[in-house]
Amino acid sequence: MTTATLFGLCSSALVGLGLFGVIVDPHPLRKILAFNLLGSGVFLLFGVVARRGAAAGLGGDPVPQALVITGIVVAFAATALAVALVLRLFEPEAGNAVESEATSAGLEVDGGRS
Amino acid sequence: MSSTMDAFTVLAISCGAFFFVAGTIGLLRFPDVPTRLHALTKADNLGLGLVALGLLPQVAGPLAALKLIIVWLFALISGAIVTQLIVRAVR
Amino acid sequence: MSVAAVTATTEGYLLVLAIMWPVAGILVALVVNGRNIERVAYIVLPIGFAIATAVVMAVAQGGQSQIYVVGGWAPPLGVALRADGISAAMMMTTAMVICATGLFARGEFVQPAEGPEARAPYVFWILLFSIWSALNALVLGSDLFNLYVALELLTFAAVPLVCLKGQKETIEAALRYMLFALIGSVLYLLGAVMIYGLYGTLDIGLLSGRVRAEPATWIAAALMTVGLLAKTALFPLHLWLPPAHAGAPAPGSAILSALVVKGSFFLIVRIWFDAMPGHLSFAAAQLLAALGAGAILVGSVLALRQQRLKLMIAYSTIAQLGYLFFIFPLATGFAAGIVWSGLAWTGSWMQLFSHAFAKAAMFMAAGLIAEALGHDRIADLGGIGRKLPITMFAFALSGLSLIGVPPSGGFVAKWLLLIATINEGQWWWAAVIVVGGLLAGGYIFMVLGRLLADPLSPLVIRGAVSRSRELVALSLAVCAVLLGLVPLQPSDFLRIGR
Amino acid sequence: MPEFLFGAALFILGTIAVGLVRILYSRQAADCMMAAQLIGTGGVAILLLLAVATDTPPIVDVALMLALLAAFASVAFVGGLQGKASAQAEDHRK
Amino acid sequence: MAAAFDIGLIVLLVGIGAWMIVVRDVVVATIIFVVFGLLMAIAWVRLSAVDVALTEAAIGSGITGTLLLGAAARLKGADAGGTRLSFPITVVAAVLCAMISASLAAVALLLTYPAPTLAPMAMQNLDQTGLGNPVAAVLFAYRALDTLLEKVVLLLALVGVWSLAPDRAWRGVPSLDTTVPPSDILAFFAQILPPFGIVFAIYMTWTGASNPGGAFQGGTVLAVMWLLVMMAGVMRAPSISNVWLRWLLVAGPALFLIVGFTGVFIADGFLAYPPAYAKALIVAVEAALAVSIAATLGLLAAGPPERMQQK
Repeated sequence: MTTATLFGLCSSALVGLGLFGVIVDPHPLRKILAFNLLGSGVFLLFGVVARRGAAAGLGGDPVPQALVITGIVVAFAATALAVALVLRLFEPEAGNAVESEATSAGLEVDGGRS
Repeated sequence: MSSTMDAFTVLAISCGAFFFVAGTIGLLRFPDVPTRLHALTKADNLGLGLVALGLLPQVAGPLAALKLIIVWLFALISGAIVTQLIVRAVR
Repeated sequence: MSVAAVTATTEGYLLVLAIMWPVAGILVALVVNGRNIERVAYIVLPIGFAIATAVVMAVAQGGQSQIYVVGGWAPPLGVALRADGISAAMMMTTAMVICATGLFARGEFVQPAEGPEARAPYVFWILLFSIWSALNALVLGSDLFNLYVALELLTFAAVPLVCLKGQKETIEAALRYMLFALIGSVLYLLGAVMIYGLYGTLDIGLLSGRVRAEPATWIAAALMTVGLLAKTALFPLHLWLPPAHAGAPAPGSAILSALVVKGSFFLIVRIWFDAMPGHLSFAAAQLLAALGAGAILVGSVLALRQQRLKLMIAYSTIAQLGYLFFIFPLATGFAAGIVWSGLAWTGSWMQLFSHAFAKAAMFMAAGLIAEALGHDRIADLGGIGRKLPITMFAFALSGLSLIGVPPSGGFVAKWLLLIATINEGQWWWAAVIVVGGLLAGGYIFMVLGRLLADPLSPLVIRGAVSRSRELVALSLAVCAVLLGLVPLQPSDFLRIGR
Repeated sequence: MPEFLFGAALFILGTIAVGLVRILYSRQAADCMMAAQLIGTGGVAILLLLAVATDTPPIVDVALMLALLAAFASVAFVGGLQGKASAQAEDHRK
Repeated sequence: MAAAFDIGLIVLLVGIGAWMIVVRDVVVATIIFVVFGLLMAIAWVRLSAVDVALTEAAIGSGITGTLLLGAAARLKGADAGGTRLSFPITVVAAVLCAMISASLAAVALLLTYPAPTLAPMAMQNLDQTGLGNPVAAVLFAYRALDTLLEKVVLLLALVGVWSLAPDRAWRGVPSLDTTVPPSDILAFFAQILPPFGIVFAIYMTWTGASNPGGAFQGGTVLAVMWLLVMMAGVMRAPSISNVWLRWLLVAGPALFLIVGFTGVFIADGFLAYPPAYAKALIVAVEAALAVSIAATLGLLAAGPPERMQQK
């Protein structure tokens, strides 16, 4: 069993765990954590693919390695946006923070305003 | 690589590993936060320091050796700061 | 579309321009004072529209795909952009809906004449440019990872659009949408990396020649498809859509329902028809269509039960998206002797385009109604036709297209799909199409029936509705209808590049 | 020599695993942060060992990065815990 | 021995991952996540992907950990528990995830050698990019379009985070500097660490052309240093409508775009570089990107503006 195969199994386990956490965990921040775990599993598979493609004097195929770097940055951006949403959702005064002078067509989703 | 240098490396790294174990055990077994912090700083400063010291003869060139020392210094500084912050947080 | 050596075509530079022009708009919009952001839009929108038109002309005149090799690095090492018939048509639809939305939003997202820069207009215009760039990148991309970045760009632009108004409910809807979309794109990425591990390339053109029928390939393709289905809100992964689409401000809802959900659908088609042609099994195609049928029935029934106009329209989107999935069993050509069924192909794309126009028009109309009345309760819309005749005419026209009443685009789409079910010997889907049309008639007439009815209590118009915004909604609705009058020309165009 | 270095790395990995037990049983956030700090230092040591064992000098840069940023997470955490009260106090003043 | 180390690392990774999912306390889960990120960095080293290890150490463990720790601490009081799924649904989800895991594991075992690879092609063309690091060549030459679009994704995420600001706080500042009470220790730390951090960031960005490293990693270190001085109150968080700040955010992607279009006139096309100037152009783009990435990541972690700047 090679290093790549071992980490491939690790990646599959992480993906399963992460996915389970995202689906089942009720706490939104925990969902985000689980999403990061899921993402790590997927990125690890990139690493495995890269390691398997070791050639030309390189320890790994540089293309998937570069893709992971892009992926990690995108995953961070996603985490930041999701965390901002969660914090906004649960901040104490979230309920009355609506001041939509710019969105004059304020249309409520539930509950009549009229 | 001379065998004396190799022996030095083995010895220093073994000592370093010992301090990591000591720090971990201290963290687990000591009764309260200040004593645990004490154990933690031991591992931080001495464990990593000895590992870096042991690796010095194995790296090529003074620049690489300098980098090892810088790594240790960084760990030292952040360890000290974090310790202080934890002490204050507990208080 | 197997391509031996990928070389750029003469007008290929237009493709990169189509993606990068809105990006330049984003960058400029970020630095200019918020007050000037609409001026930026006045430059970005028309020129972007011109670029889209130029791409359509180039594809139509050349009669073949336009290709651009970015940086001169040909796949598999580099990334290529490719415009075939369907991407050009998607680009045109996108450009039309986005520009119309821009015109419509002018009245809603204006910077105040006095005082400092305001939040909503600043954010809205940047998101609009981003969605345009992302959609162009999605329809032009031919590299699975490049498409992943485009998908994420689309998600990150769509999510803030949902909660632009900042109420708690919309933030909740945005968070739920975000989680669905993130899981979707991660699963897609997982499939993509497997494909790379198997075949050493992510280029769709190269893949079509290399893909082998083996379990690992099917697992990869299944993961990508499931991920994209979550983003397309196909039943039973539709739960996020209604609150998200109904909660956004009207121009946002129009873009989300008309365009954004179609982006991931387009990618599913790319995977099964371009990257892995001939690898879709009959059973898998039936499963996709069955989910589509489920979406049509469940979405329509739920739409019938809604009390609020915007939610009803959002559920209708779920139902109308269901039709698109008939493309898999009907256009793949499973029937003996027919390799390629152009009829269902054309029908499905007609459904996509006509729904885009009709749904954008409908959400705009709903937005205008809510603006005028201060609410959107369907039960209290009695007599609205007398107060807002143009808006309601737009609503009616787009509704007819959704039901599939001739001569609308929706009619041609559903008619072509019906014929295809007979040709392909899959008559069971015909029943769903007919029932779906009847149910759509039900929920549309639930609103239209109140047009001229006497109101229970006198209608109070709270805010004046701008005539020009009504006309924008109407012109989109007219587009949806006119699409039905030119049924033959698009069918050839849509097959360019395959 | 690489064999010994890998062995030492594995050994320190083991102490990290044991250190995790502290997080498992701790009631106090401070304990968790101490354990995390110890694990961070252990990780740095492992990276240094791997850099020499596999003869890949750039790995030292990874260790440097970790040493530089490890303390930062602790700062954010401690700050976050303490700052909550003061931020709320400020909100009330408004 | 190396194999034993790998197995130990993998067992630890999976164990920590499982623990993170089941543990009750959010704060503890977040701390476990930080540890997980550290071990991931080691895993990347074991997979011969030092560039990725640097990114993971900087972003995965460093700045994501900070973001999540801050959020967990802030949410501690709030009742953020959603509705728990019923037991049958949980079981169905578990079975589904186990199936996905199993199929993935099957793929990992089924993959055969020789594995397809682009490594030789990437090395052959390396000369034309003037770079020594093939990963940088992929990011900034072969697949530069992805990198450029990804920068736009980052900016867009920032606009998304800002869009969550209350209308009254638009043009205001993120509330970072109020989350930490002024403390001499922290201020001291925030004064001695950044000089080292900045030097290291410059080194990272510069060395990225020929060794592992680059604009992402350098930019992230800068972002962390910036966050540190803001949190310690040494430097005030900027107003998001600050003109300079906005230029800083846009500078990197804008230069990338301009260089890209210049390629149409002086080289083979969009995002192509003439071989003679390739390295200089790429390093210039990377330097500008590092600054923009630092500003973007820092502001992403800082969150939406929450109040107006005090005069």
